[in-house]
Amino acid sequence: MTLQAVLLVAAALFSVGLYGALSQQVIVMVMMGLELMLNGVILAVGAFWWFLAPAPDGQVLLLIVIAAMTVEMAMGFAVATLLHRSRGSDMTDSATDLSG
Amino acid sequence: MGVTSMLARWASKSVHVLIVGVPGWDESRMLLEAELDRRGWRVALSPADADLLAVCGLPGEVLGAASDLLWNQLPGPRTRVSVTTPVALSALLDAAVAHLVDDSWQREDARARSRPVAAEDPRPNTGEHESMSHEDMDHGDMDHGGMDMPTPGGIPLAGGGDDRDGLEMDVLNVSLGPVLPHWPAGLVVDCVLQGDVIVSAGARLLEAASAPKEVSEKAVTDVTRGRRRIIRLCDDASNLLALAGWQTAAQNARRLRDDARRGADSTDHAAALDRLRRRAERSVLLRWSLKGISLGEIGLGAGTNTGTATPDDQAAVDIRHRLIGWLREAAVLAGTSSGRQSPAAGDSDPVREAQDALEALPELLRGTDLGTARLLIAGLGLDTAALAQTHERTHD
Amino acid sequence: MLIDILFWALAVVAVASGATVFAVDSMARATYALAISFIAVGIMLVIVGLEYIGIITILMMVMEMAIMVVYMVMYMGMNPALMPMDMTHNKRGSAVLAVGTFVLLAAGALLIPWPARVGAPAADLTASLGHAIMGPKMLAMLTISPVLFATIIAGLVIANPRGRYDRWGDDLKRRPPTDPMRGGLGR
Amino acid sequence: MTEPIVQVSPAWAVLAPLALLLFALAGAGLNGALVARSVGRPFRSGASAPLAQVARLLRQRRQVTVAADVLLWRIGAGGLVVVAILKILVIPLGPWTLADLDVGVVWFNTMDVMIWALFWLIGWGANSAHALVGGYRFLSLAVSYELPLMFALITPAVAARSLRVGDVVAAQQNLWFVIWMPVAFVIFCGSVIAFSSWGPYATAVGRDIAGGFLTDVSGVDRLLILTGRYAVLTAGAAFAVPLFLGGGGGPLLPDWLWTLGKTALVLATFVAIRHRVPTIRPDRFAEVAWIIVLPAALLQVLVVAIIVVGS
Repeated sequence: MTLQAVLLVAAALFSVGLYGALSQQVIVMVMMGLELMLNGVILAVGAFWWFLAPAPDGQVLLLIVIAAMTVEMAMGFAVATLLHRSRGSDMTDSATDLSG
Repeated sequence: MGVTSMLARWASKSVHVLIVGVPGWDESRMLLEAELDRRGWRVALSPADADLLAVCGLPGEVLGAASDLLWNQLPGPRTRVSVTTPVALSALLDAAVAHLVDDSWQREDARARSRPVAAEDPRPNTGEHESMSHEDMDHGDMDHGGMDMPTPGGIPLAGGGDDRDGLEMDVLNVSLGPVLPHWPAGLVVDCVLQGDVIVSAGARLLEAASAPKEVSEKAVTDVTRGRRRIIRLCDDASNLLALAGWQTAAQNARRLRDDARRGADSTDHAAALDRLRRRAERSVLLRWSLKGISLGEIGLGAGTNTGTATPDDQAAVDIRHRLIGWLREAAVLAGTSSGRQSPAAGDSDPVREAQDALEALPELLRGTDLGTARLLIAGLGLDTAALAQTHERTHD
Repeated sequence: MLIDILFWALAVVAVASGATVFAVDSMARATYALAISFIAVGIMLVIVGLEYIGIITILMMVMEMAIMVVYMVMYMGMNPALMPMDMTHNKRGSAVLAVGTFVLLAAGALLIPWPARVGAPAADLTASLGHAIMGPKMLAMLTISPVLFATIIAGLVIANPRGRYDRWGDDLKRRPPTDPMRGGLGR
Repeated sequence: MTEPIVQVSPAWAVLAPLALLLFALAGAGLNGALVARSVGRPFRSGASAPLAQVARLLRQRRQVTVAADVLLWRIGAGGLVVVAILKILVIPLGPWTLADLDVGVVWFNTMDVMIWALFWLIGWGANSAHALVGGYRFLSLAVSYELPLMFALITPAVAARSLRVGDVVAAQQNLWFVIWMPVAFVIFCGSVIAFSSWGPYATAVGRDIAGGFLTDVSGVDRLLILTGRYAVLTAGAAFAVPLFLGGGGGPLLPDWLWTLGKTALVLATFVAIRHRVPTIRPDRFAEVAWIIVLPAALLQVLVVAIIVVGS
């Protein structure tokens, strides 16, 4: 188990998540993609921490990533609910009129 | 061989019984329940948990078909009995046990239905055993969101509809009954559900093939009308307590019911009923969990006849107060010597009352969740026997 | 050696179940596939010595997926649990981008000459994390907590259609408030 | 006479599930006896009821419903026992423990979150209305009990200044935590009953929805789920001992016997509660949990933290 190996796995997770986040139409599925990307990030940060600089600070960074995930989820659910309520749909495409 | 027969012997010590109640045959059901308690057998909550299907009474065509469908859902080893007379009930159950432990027969039975149960069912339902009455699956205003919809596995896809929070949610058509624990015999409530919230409901009654012989006068000669009223009240109270999740109290009410059927000493009996009522009155948790569950105006019509119901109208329709009212009335009846019939039962028309309740049911259930709905139905104390009589009248 | 086998097994599980998320039709399976991916990553973190973070990741994510699945079932509209159907757009472009990202990241991971390890892990990592949070890194945590609190409030505001005027009446004097469901405190 | 906790060889791990299942069986026996008494049958006949039930379910064929998600269903059914076993890994039996993790308390918490998933999966897998309602009812209850439970678990850890279960036991040498953190203890016990879907919190398997997520399970699956519920309840009872009841501490008897005795006592209390009180409806409990129980748990942590810092 080397740093490179762990980073490869993390990159794979990140890419799969990216594919999901880009290709899915339903907002909850997009959130799943984002979660998977963050999953890769967590793994990568953990690997950097262990193989490069195992100081306590790195762990704090991980905690922050996890906190960011919960915020993302909570807001995602809230927005999904709002979209579903106002349009009876939660397709990301149908929310494009929100832009510009 | 030794191991399997030992397993079978052990297994037969506690048989789980699914009871199919038939309107008008409550007496048979109570008889069976008392016998089950005596043997230490258990009442199954669903067909998947049952070894023995006991049909209490002679079901009509639709109810008969429903119980056949249930029979298919018993996992096996399985056996079925029909309880119609109090005579030889014990022997009947003994024979059922013998049948259950008969490995060769059970193996034969299993082979005969080696195909999955679902495949035998010509019109697969949405998977729940409650919706056994397929005949009426697509009647009236309930459609499955268009007939052109694809139906994977024979299951129509759910349609949508706004829920009470203004979110569009899938709706599901589910029939509650006719066989559920603590459920009025023969009643079917066809519900449209969003989650566990009932959007709309329709109630109907599946009939018996015939009423029990001579049940009106002779077969129960030693059971006076007052006593029959006590039995009914205890039965209703027991069901309501069980649905409120208070098993010890429910069991207590059921034993008092069986005591009344056996003709226990009335003063002791009245005291015991009174103790149960006080216990129900004192329970803070029961008060809290039943609070605000009320029969509304429907309850007023039916509820004013509960004899000693509290004068306060608001309180009379609250199901907790109804429960306490039932127990109080039962205690009063038991106290005033069992010979006399209750004044309430005398001047009210149970048939009319039950009919009103059945008609009011859909409105009552709209917007409630399943748990509350069950409590409300139990709180109505629906007398399906009386309803069955009206059906007979109209048929004549 | 044993650690290596365990790591690669977990890596395969994590990536495979991650890919499963977007391959299966069932919403329940997709969500719990993601949960498994998180569990695998959590165990990998435990392997690299991050016991607390690893287990917390598993805890948080299983809980989150248990809730997620409710939303999935609620909001997917059609019912892909029973009906295979395509709810995607721009699959090709997404795939190209994802592969490109992977190649880039993988190249970076393999080609960058990573520096040697600096310092050694503390004897009790959990305790050291606690000291860090309560000491030098306190500011970070102090920032996170109002953010989380703001999230709760914002989430409720966005998702809840009913304000206090709906509940308590126009002059806020209605007692008890009208709610679609009764609460447990007699209000 | 508490001795320092030592980690024993993993070979002993075989015994742990065995002990857990024995306790679960004893709990089921007690429950059977109580049920028997309530229908007026002899106590003894009820105590053997679990054995009859095991035999019955072993004989029974498993039934599969239409379009069931069998994979997820089986995972849910089998997972409960596994989770219970993983839970007891960190519980010291007197001076011995199988895995004295740095983060034992969090470990226990993680395992009980697994139960969220498992119960929901059982409800989902059957593809039937009542079962699914049961699964959702459990989730809505879980959202209410989980946060108070987390703080109740953290309270002893704060007092012991460690998440290691061994340290928590050691910190109770002089005074059991139950005495000066009673609120946390009560919340913990309530949550254990809730996550086992037991007693007043058993709405997910309620009679009003024909057995909830148990509606459609039969045969071995049902056996596994019922065993799992008892096992999870037992594991919860066992965890109360090192956390609040001084672990193996006690006069005269050896430590391990004290642990077992205390576990049995807590478990018996849990079982006895079962049918004695009406159901606590999850929809109503939510408000109580968030407005009363959670602040109470937070206050308890605060009080304990102040005492610990002050001393």
